[in-house]
Amino acid sequence: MYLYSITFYIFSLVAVLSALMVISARNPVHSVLFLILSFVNASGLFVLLGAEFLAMILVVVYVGAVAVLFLFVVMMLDINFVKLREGFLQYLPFGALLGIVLIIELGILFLTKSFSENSLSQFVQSPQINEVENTKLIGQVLYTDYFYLFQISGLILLVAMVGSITLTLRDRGQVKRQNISSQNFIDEKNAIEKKKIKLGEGI
Amino acid sequence: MHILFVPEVTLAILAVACLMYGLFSKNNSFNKATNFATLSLLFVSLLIFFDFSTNFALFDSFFSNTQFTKFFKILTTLGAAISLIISKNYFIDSKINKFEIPTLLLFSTLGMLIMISSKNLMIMYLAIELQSLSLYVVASIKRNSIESAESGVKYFILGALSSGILLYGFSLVYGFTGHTSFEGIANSLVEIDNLPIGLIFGLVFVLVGLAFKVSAVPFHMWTPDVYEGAPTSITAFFAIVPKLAAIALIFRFCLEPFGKFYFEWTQVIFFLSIASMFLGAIAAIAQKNLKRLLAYSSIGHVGYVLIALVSASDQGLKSASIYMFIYLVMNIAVFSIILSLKKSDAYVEKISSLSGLSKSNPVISASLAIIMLSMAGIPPFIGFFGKLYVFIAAIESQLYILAVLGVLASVISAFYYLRIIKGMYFDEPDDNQTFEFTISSESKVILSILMLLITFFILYPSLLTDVVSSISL
Amino acid sequence: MAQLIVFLPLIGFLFCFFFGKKFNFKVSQILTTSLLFLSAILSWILFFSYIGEKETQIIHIFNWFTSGNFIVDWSIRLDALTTTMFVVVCSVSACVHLYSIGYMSDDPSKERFMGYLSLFTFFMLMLVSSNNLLQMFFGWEGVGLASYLLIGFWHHKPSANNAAIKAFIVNRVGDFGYALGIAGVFYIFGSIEFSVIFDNVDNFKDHTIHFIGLNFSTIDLLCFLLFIGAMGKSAQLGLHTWLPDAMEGPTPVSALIHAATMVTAGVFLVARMSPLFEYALVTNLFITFIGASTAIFAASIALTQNDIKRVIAYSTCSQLGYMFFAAGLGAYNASIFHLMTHGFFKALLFLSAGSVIHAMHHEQDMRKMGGLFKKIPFTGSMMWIGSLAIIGFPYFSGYYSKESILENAYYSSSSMATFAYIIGILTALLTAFYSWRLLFMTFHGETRSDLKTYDHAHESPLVMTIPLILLAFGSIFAGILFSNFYIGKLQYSFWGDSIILHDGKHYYLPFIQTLIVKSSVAIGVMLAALIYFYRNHLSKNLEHNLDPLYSISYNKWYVDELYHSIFIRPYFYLANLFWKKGDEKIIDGYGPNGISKVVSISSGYLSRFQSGYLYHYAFAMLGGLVIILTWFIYY
Amino acid sequence: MIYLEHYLFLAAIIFTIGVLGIFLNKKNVIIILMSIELILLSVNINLISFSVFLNDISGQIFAMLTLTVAAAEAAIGLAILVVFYRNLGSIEVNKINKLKG
Amino acid sequence: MPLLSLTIFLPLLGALVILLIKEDENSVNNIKKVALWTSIGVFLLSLLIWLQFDNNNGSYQFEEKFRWFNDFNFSYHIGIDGISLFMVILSTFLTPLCILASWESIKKRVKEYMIAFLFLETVMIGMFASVDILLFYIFFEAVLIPMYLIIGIWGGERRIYASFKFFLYTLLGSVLMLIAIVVIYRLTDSMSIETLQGNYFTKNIQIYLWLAFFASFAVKIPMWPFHTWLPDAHVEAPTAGSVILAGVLLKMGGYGFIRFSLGMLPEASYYFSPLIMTLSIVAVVYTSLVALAQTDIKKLIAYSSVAHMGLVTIGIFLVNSQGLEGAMIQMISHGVVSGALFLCVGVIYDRMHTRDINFYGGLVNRMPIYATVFMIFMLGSVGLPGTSGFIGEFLVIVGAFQYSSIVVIGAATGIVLSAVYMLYLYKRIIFGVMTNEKLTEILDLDNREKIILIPLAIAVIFIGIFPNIFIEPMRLPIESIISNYESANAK
Repeated sequence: MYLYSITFYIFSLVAVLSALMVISARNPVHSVLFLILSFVNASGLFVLLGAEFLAMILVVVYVGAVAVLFLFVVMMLDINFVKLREGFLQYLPFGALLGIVLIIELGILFLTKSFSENSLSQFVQSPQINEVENTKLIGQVLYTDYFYLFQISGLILLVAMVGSITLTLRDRGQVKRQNISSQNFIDEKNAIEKKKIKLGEGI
Repeated sequence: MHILFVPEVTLAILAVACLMYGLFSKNNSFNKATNFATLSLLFVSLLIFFDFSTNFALFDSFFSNTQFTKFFKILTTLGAAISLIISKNYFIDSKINKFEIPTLLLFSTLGMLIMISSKNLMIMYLAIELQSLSLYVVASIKRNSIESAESGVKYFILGALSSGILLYGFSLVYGFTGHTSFEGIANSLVEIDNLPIGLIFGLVFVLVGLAFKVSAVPFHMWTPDVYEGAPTSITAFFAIVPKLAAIALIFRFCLEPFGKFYFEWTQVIFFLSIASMFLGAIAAIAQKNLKRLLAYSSIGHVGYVLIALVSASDQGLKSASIYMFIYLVMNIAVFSIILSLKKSDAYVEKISSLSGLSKSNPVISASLAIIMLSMAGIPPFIGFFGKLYVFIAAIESQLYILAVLGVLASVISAFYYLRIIKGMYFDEPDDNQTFEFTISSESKVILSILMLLITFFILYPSLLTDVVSSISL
Repeated sequence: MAQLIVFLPLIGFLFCFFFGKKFNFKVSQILTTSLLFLSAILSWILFFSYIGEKETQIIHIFNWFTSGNFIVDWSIRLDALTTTMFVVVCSVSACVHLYSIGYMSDDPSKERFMGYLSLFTFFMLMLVSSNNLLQMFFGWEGVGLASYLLIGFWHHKPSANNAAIKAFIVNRVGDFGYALGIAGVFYIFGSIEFSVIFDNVDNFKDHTIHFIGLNFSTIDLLCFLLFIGAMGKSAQLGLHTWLPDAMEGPTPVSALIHAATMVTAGVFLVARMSPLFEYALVTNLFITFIGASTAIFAASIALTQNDIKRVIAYSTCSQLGYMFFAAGLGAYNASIFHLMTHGFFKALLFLSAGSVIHAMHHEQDMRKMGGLFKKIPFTGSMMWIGSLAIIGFPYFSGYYSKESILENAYYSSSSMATFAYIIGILTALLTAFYSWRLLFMTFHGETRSDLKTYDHAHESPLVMTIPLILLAFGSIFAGILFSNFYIGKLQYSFWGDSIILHDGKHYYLPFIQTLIVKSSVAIGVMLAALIYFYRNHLSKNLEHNLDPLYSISYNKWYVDELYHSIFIRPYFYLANLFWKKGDEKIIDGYGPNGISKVVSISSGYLSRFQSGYLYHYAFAMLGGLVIILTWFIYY
Repeated sequence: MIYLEHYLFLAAIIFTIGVLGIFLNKKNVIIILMSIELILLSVNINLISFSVFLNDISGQIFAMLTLTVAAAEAAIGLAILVVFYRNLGSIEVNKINKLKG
Repeated sequence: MPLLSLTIFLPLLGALVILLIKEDENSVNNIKKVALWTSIGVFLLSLLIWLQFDNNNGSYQFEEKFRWFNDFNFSYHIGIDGISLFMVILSTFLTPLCILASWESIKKRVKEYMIAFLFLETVMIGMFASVDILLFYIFFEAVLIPMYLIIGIWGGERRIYASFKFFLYTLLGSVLMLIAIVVIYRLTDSMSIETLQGNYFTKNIQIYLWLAFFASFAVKIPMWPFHTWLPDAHVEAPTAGSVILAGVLLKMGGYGFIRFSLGMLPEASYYFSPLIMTLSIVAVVYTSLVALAQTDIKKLIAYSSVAHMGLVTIGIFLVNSQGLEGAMIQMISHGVVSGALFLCVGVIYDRMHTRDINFYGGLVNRMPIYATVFMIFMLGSVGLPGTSGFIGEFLVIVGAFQYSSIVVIGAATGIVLSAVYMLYLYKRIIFGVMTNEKLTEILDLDNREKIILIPLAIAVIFIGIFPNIFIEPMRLPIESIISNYESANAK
């Protein structure tokens, strides 16, 4: 049990600290890397909770796709990173105050006695490992009970795709594209045009 | 095959089809896609009207189908269709004629339809995201315009923040009740007398997220900027359609799972309502941009609808339905005018540039004046009846303070509506630039019908109230 | 017949109003004058029919309005009092009409003038013939209007306009009391009809009423309020300021106002309401006091005035004082009798003065006259007759009426009686003095006018002299002819129940008192003769030596100045204060404008709050979230 | 012992950090996007821990859907950012203030 | 035949006809003629109603009732009784005169102007004829629209300020009434003024409802200190606008007080009558003083309106037959007199384009007819016996004596003060020597102006001499209001 606790604390500490670094790092590239670190630790926590499938998904989707996307964009946009750090502290007092209040309130919610007294206290035990393994369980419901949700999330991805393409794809008017069929179907009569050019006038 | 006639399914298929149609049509793809999308929406609204989706077993745990959702879905699809019709010219004229726009709007509308009838937190979230992701894109669709891009950024970031908050609230609600479906949540609350603080927190987070969607104060701040920055045709869509879905959703979320604990959430909505009405009224006064003004006006209108929500009664539900219908009518009318009105080759956006409109285009300015009076809630126009119904609901639930504050805010808001009339009628035009009113014949028909509705609604109000009278959750 | 008397002048007025311009002015003049003469003749006939014992007669015309039990009729009440007034009003007015034809011969708008005169008469007749307080108020305000129109007849003269306004407004102040009085009478008696009131007076003898926080005897209060009205109309002390200024109107108007219409209305009111006033013990004292004070006050001013019309005007004021204190002492018959005689001789005096003025080309200052008797002997003798009448020279009309008033004062048991009596005698002395001062300054001695005017002075035409003769006849013989009916043996049968009469015995003054009265008059005359005829320089010396007294008298006790500084100036000051400070600064400033300012300021503030920065927006959202959460935690 | 509260509080902290990241940052929009990812992460932690403690699989499904949406959101967010960058040549947050008032 | 509906909607029909006429130089006259004849037709119709009116019937006559909303008990329910009869006739009487008065002075946008006026007429008549409270409210507020346009488009220099102030101020009052109306509906499930006459509510509720109604009517009538919109609106409005504003719109407040405050909320009316009395007396004294200081003729008359309306409110809340009937007559009279005074101002404004009192003087020399009619109206305003103004004023005083001595004194000061400012005004404009050279060419009334002013002058005198014709019809309804009030407060 101690091992469980220690693992939890290590994972969560790293996750929190790297999350802090995400928003305070000087270099966005570092931010992205810290984001990745944070996510990896979170997926560790998921494993601790017994949600292996999501842990894996998190790593694959986030670290593999999203974070890389971020990195890609950060690199692609030619930005003066040094300048980007200025002015962070200006709103810190206000922000920190608000953050602290929020934390305290959520703390009140989770850490007071009333919380453990309510209906949830029965579950506050060490995690149970199901008889059916996690991935299988998800697989059983995802395409049956939650089929429509799955479909809708597919639509969302479609929209995201269409949207990103619409926004970022640039038609370059000057680019000359090859049109093979028109090349093939060219009529020789039209291929050459004769013009009489008067002297001294040019075309 | 029945499933193909479930409106949402049909719309999803048609949306994909629209994408294909637009993609593979060589020229004039925007026109074709828009027409296609419009017809699709009209078709879907017919499907909704004839109740093809009832008793479809697989949907039972996710979708609810009641008169209320039916009413709002029809309004949404019709609103979307009409907003497409009235903005078509504008799109073409301002060279943002991409076929993706109608496609994305179709997807967005699909999201809204699902939102309206969702009865599960998960599908609710997905629907909201489907709806808003499409809208984020269309807000910034005018790629070469800083304003459009900025409005996209703002809309996106604040929207993402709000959906984060919403989601956090969902997770709390889920955690503290063990259910994601509205029924499950409601059932788990049957035995409880006091809402546990965790659920209150969850509720608050969710309400904040939803308040953002309906742009209630203080979660409204994106609205004016996005309305102003987005291309006017997109603004028209924003102002008209998503509000309907969001309002329907906030009603259903409050009244279905948490109907028993209305005492808790009405406190929040009460505050939001007052703040929205007054901010909408006061902040609008300083505006110079017509679209921005309409943004604040929509914030104010949301405040009134929220009064109906606070009343937490059947009458409230009916009043809100009526109010939203009227809101829809007035907004379509006003945007169909704004989208067709040009002054020296630029679309009119400044309030001050309306001066002298009444001389050159008396009919248009009279229409606009009537719409403005109607929005201000001055009888005999339709807007008055919206307010009347809301106040009836409020008084029934003995919300006297809210009603009084509501009417006071309406007086303040009358000021800026009047200012538009003043601009058109009282001010002498400052220059010799002429107005140009180019409107497609379809939009003209729509505008005429709406103007007749706005003006002569008083003669036969039962037209609407009869429809609404059967509404319940 | 009564209807004819009342409405003939109205017909005259309406004719002038609608058709005056269409026809030659002569049509208007002849029509109105003849109508008035018709009225006058009819009223004399009516009057004689009332000399015998005759019941009060009420002629109902139609219902004016009915509101709840507040019923007001148009009707004519005929009794001795009314017919007396008919006679006075119609006769004097007829004379004035006739006289005006001559006097106004140079004026461009003669028909308007004649119309107004007829209107004036009509209103006065309405007043005196009324059977209820409200119809009386109709006439009451009507004469106010007509006086306003006539005083301001020469509307190009600013002083005339001001005088007209002053007359109307001062009268309105009185009407304020009168209106309250009517409302009060209705409140108490449930009716404003005279017969109902008089029948019920007994029931309210000891009734008290709560008014502005104090308890009053009901009848005292009502009578007091009504008397305020009478004070305004009859120019009693305090509300007298309009009367001298009314001289701005053409002279026939002055004659009409002073002799027959308008100013007598107050006295008439008190007499008419005598059954009520009879029980108003405190108010009667007040009336006596005011009357007596006015008498001497006005006389004291008349001593030093140089405007011929002003002297006569103040003398009217003073004579009205007599009438009021007589009324206050309960001698309503004496009061009315004096009213009648005064009507004749005052009209005579004014018209004669008008004749003088006419002769002197509208010169009114007596210092620029003198020695006119040679040029206009007829007018001079008329003036003499009038003056003899006013000072109560034996067997002239004034003698009977004034004597009777003094007798009543002497024998009255009222606590004010002695005061009134002494004042009466003093006033008689002053009256004699200023009357003769006027005569001497105008007609005798050396002329002080420029010669050209003097040379051109001529006797008035016939239309102006005939009325003088008629009036002189009245001034001389009215006393002899009618004293028996009014104050003498026949008074009971004459008055009937139209006014309250005290024990009908006619006491005469003890011989010594008679002597005092007569000698005071004689002293007055002789003093005037001494100062203004035999020792002309004395007047200048006296002016100099008695300076404070003289100035007070000359400047009319500074009442106008006083009113100007305590009423008019503050009035304008307040008006501006309320407007600029009250309305614009406070009500608008904190009301609509203030609110709209607040709204627009907060609007600006809100739009600055909408800064465009994402982090502000996010901050606001989070702030909202946290606030709501905090609310629930602490709730 | 590690209870549910620990997980929830951890999620709360990450949520707060994410939220702070959005409005403390004045220069870089990308950081804001990442903050949003943090918020969604915190939600996922919440959902999964609830799911496990409630012994109910739907929470995990929810988390999965959230992940999907988060990915889509990131894509669109970055796309919009690119559009903005192309227009303004910068991604500074405090330059996003053309629209105000 | 639905005579009343016809009267209400005939002007709207006229407006529709005008709408179809295209405005150009030739058709302007046609537009004016259509408007004029429509309004004359309406006036004749209203006279017909008067003719058929049964004085011995205290309840509503010419009733028409149709269900309007299916879900609520609101109905299109109209009818008139003695109280509303003359308000309707006042509206129909003044409108043709207003249209005639605008014949020359309105040069731009004649079409819109006439439409606004006819619409205004419909709304005014409709408001006075409504029996359903919601219908009443709709008409009550709809009045703002044409009036706002009339002031704003055809008004003077500060027309925008004035029109906004007018609109928002009166809107502020009336929206509170909306809340009260809805509350009444929720409590009684009825919207008929007729059935709600009486004492339906507990005292507490009455007090709140009363305050809401008060907010609306006090602004409308207007009472001190809610009066400041009136001078501005009057000054800036075109002549005809001022006429309607003073002639009819102010009466809406008094009418509302009688119908709603007294009729439905007797206990609260009793409870609040000291407040009303205080404000009204202040209004009488204060605004009479302020009127004197004005340099703008219209503003002076506007302030005098406030003072006169103060008498009306005193009369209404005396709740005895003299007070109420006095108030009604005073309203009718004020409608005629102040309307006429504004028309008189319009006459010289049309000629000289200024309303500055100091500009004028000595007009009588050039304009004798004008001076005469002006004099009649001035005297009507002053309340001289024999004019219409007197009856109302005096009845109120008579009624007030039964109420309290302070009130009657306050009311009666109006007699003096009104004379002061009106005579002073008259003197400064009409009398004196014509010093201003610009005035020397000023013309007297032309025929059109005579046609406008002379009926009004006749009306002033006629009402003053034969007020019974006007009091008779309203006697029964007023008696029933009084008996209601007394029985409610007898407890």
